[in-house]
Amino acid sequence: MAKKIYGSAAEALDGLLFDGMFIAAGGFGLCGIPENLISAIVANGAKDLTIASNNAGVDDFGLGLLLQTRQVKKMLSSYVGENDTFMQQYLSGELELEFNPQGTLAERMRAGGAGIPGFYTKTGVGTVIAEGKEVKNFDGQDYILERGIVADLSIVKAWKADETGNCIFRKTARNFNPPAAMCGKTCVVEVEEIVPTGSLDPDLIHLPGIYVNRLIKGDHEKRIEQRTVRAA
Amino acid sequence: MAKKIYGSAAEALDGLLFDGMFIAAGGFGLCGIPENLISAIVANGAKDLTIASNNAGVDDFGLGLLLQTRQVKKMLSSYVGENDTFMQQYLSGELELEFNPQGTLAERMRAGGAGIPGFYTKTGVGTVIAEGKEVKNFDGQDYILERGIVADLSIVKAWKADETGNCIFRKTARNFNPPAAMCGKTCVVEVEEIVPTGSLDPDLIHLPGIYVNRLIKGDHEKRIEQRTVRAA
Amino acid sequence: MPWDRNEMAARAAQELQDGWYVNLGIGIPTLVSNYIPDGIEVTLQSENGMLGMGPFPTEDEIDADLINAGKQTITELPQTAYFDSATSFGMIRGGKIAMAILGAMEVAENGDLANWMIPGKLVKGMGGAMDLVAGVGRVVVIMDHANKKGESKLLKECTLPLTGKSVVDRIITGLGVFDIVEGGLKVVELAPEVDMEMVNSMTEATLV
Amino acid sequence: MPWDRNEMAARAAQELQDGWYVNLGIGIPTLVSNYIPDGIEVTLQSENGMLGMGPFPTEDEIDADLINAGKQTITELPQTAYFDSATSFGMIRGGKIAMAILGAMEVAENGDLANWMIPGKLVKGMGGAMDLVAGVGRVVVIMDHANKKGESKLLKECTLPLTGKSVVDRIITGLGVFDIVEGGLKVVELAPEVDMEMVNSMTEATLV
Repeated sequence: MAKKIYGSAAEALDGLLFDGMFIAAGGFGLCGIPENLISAIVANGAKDLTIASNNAGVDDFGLGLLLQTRQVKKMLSSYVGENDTFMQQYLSGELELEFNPQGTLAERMRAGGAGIPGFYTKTGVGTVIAEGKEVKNFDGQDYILERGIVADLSIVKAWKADETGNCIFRKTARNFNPPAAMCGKTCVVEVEEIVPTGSLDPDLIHLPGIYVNRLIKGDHEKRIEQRTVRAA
Repeated sequence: MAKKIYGSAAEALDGLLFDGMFIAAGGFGLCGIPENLISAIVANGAKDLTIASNNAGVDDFGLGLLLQTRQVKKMLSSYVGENDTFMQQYLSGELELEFNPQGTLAERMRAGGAGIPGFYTKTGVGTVIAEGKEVKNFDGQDYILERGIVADLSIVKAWKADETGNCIFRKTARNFNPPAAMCGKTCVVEVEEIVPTGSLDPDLIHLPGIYVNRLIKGDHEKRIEQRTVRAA
Repeated sequence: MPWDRNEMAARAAQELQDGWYVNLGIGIPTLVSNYIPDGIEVTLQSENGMLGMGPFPTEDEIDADLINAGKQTITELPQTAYFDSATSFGMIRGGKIAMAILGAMEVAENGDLANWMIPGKLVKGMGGAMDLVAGVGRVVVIMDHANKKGESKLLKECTLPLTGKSVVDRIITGLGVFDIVEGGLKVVELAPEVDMEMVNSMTEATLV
Repeated sequence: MPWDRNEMAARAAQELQDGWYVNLGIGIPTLVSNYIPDGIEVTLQSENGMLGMGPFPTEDEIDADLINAGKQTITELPQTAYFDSATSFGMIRGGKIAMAILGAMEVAENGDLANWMIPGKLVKGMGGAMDLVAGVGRVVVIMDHANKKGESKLLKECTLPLTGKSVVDRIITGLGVFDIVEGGLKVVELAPEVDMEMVNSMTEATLV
């Protein structure tokens, strides 16, 4: 069978990157982000990227690295409050930003991956988010039309995968990763461990291998953004 | 905490059934159907029911039991080929039938449960399914508008649940059960085993307890429709 | 004497009902979990993909894969379930969350809410707030009655970009509890030693 | 000599490419899995919620919770993954399935397909067929060239209610292999001892 496992992030992205492309990335804050694939895109240098990701990382980690190198033309995000580089580039007009409510962004990815080009939602009705969007009334209530997202490439972080690409995630590191994976024409996944096919319970696969085109084992720093503790 | 566990299917449905109501049912063929809840609806006698379910059971099992008692006014289904009672009532005009493509039916349930009143799909464009539905062109291709389903009641079969209603399913008995559960204003689930809260892995919950209002342990015949075997 | 932050949170906790699934925003709303009444069990949703959010971890328990929507490290509970972001906002938009308790910059007397953006200043984004106010069963706002300049945050009309239109059900401020009703705000309860004269003088919104 | 059912299935198996995810319909398409060429591995989807469909079970292996879309008992494989029906049709509509191989009652020269309903006779329903033909990457039909009355099933226009409009890419009948192209059907390959005269006489659709 055609092998999905690649030796490195650079190899896994070989032939997939081009200037002006549209990338969907998993992760929430710095939790469950595809660290290795982001670094490989930095190294590759592809530019004018449009990236759909809930957040834009922090200045020196996550997608922030691609902002530092000015490889990003536009972000689709719900919250970018943790990133000063982002703010500077946005306020100076270097970087475009399309705010998407968090649930709308997740659903747009899921819809695009599921062959749904548009769906109606209450979220954002009567706000700036509704501007320029079709409004339709269902059963007496207004909804706005949001579009499904189909990305050229999805970059995703999972916990474990088998050799056929069946993936499982761990705790809240799942977040946007499955919808991001679904909406890519091609999807590359980095995991902490690749296990032999047959060792994952088939009832407990979070992302079936059909969504995974290429797979690498990565090394993950897993930086923590807000270390909050209670007394032991 | 408000208890979700009830002693019997009849108790779990107490106060929830009324004539003319809309019920969404999980199951595919006879696999993963809420046998105990169906029997309790038969015993209750509520009539003029509209039921969204992929299939209509067989003559003497599953939803076929509710057809025998003439409690059903209308079915939303994708395939009813296994049920002669159904055919007789349909051809005689006693029973209404709205055919939904299987994926459209599943997505309508999922959408209704997710606050999405309408979505666009390629499925059925140019066929009888598209009649009377809005057509919209996205990126050069036609799609039809399908509506989210919100049911008065969902009846669902899971494999195991904990005391807070977190559910897991087994193999292909999962099928329509999660989307059916999501689209009900109230959802009642029958399981083969109720396990103590904390004994299911939180990463591996198929249906979070928030979707489950009432829960019973049932007895399940699990009849097989097409017993196909190979030589050992 | 007007309520302080903790007293506001304690009052908001009285809004909770046994068995509810609830989403608490960042800031004062987070404090609500410290005041949940005896006999009431609620399950906290974190919109990044979790039901059954537990307390902050001890140093030993910290796990980079387990954070809340404010990106803080947290813990899980026996009833915890994890899911992806599309599923999470499916349950939010679908009305499965009984109540959200949120902070706000402004609330208008018709229930309009503004809490995500100040034009010309730094723009962080709405995160999940627009989905929450559009989708959950009941929206309760906890906020100071006035801003730092002493101006009422309960307005006839919001001046800031909206998070949602006609979405707030109840407001809890240091002065009391106010419901959005036909024609304006109705006083439900006043904090100790707060009288209507004080409320009238500090409120721009119509009181009915 | 025209191909028989098994030869048609064997010919259809030549359409498969290594690593593909494929959906096989009920009837002759199911036989395709017996003829998958050496060196080609495909993963079979069953639209009721499974990737990695295995063979029929032995008597000991029968499990009521494990059936295919034809409601037959089946088995799982090491790479199997289960999911719900909404997810299953998400991957179908989303174009993740490379190919569907389906039976048909009629195919028109523009790729219209009819395989779910005969008005006035028993009506069983389309099941997942409309979603499959609308969503998968490539649709291959296997069917007899003519119906029981000897009438061509490859038509200028379908007479039965459609399953999908302009959805078929290739047709495999007992007589050969036909592609839907601009203006009609193109003969790709003929079965042994079948000539164009025979095809012409048995085909209503325009051959180009």
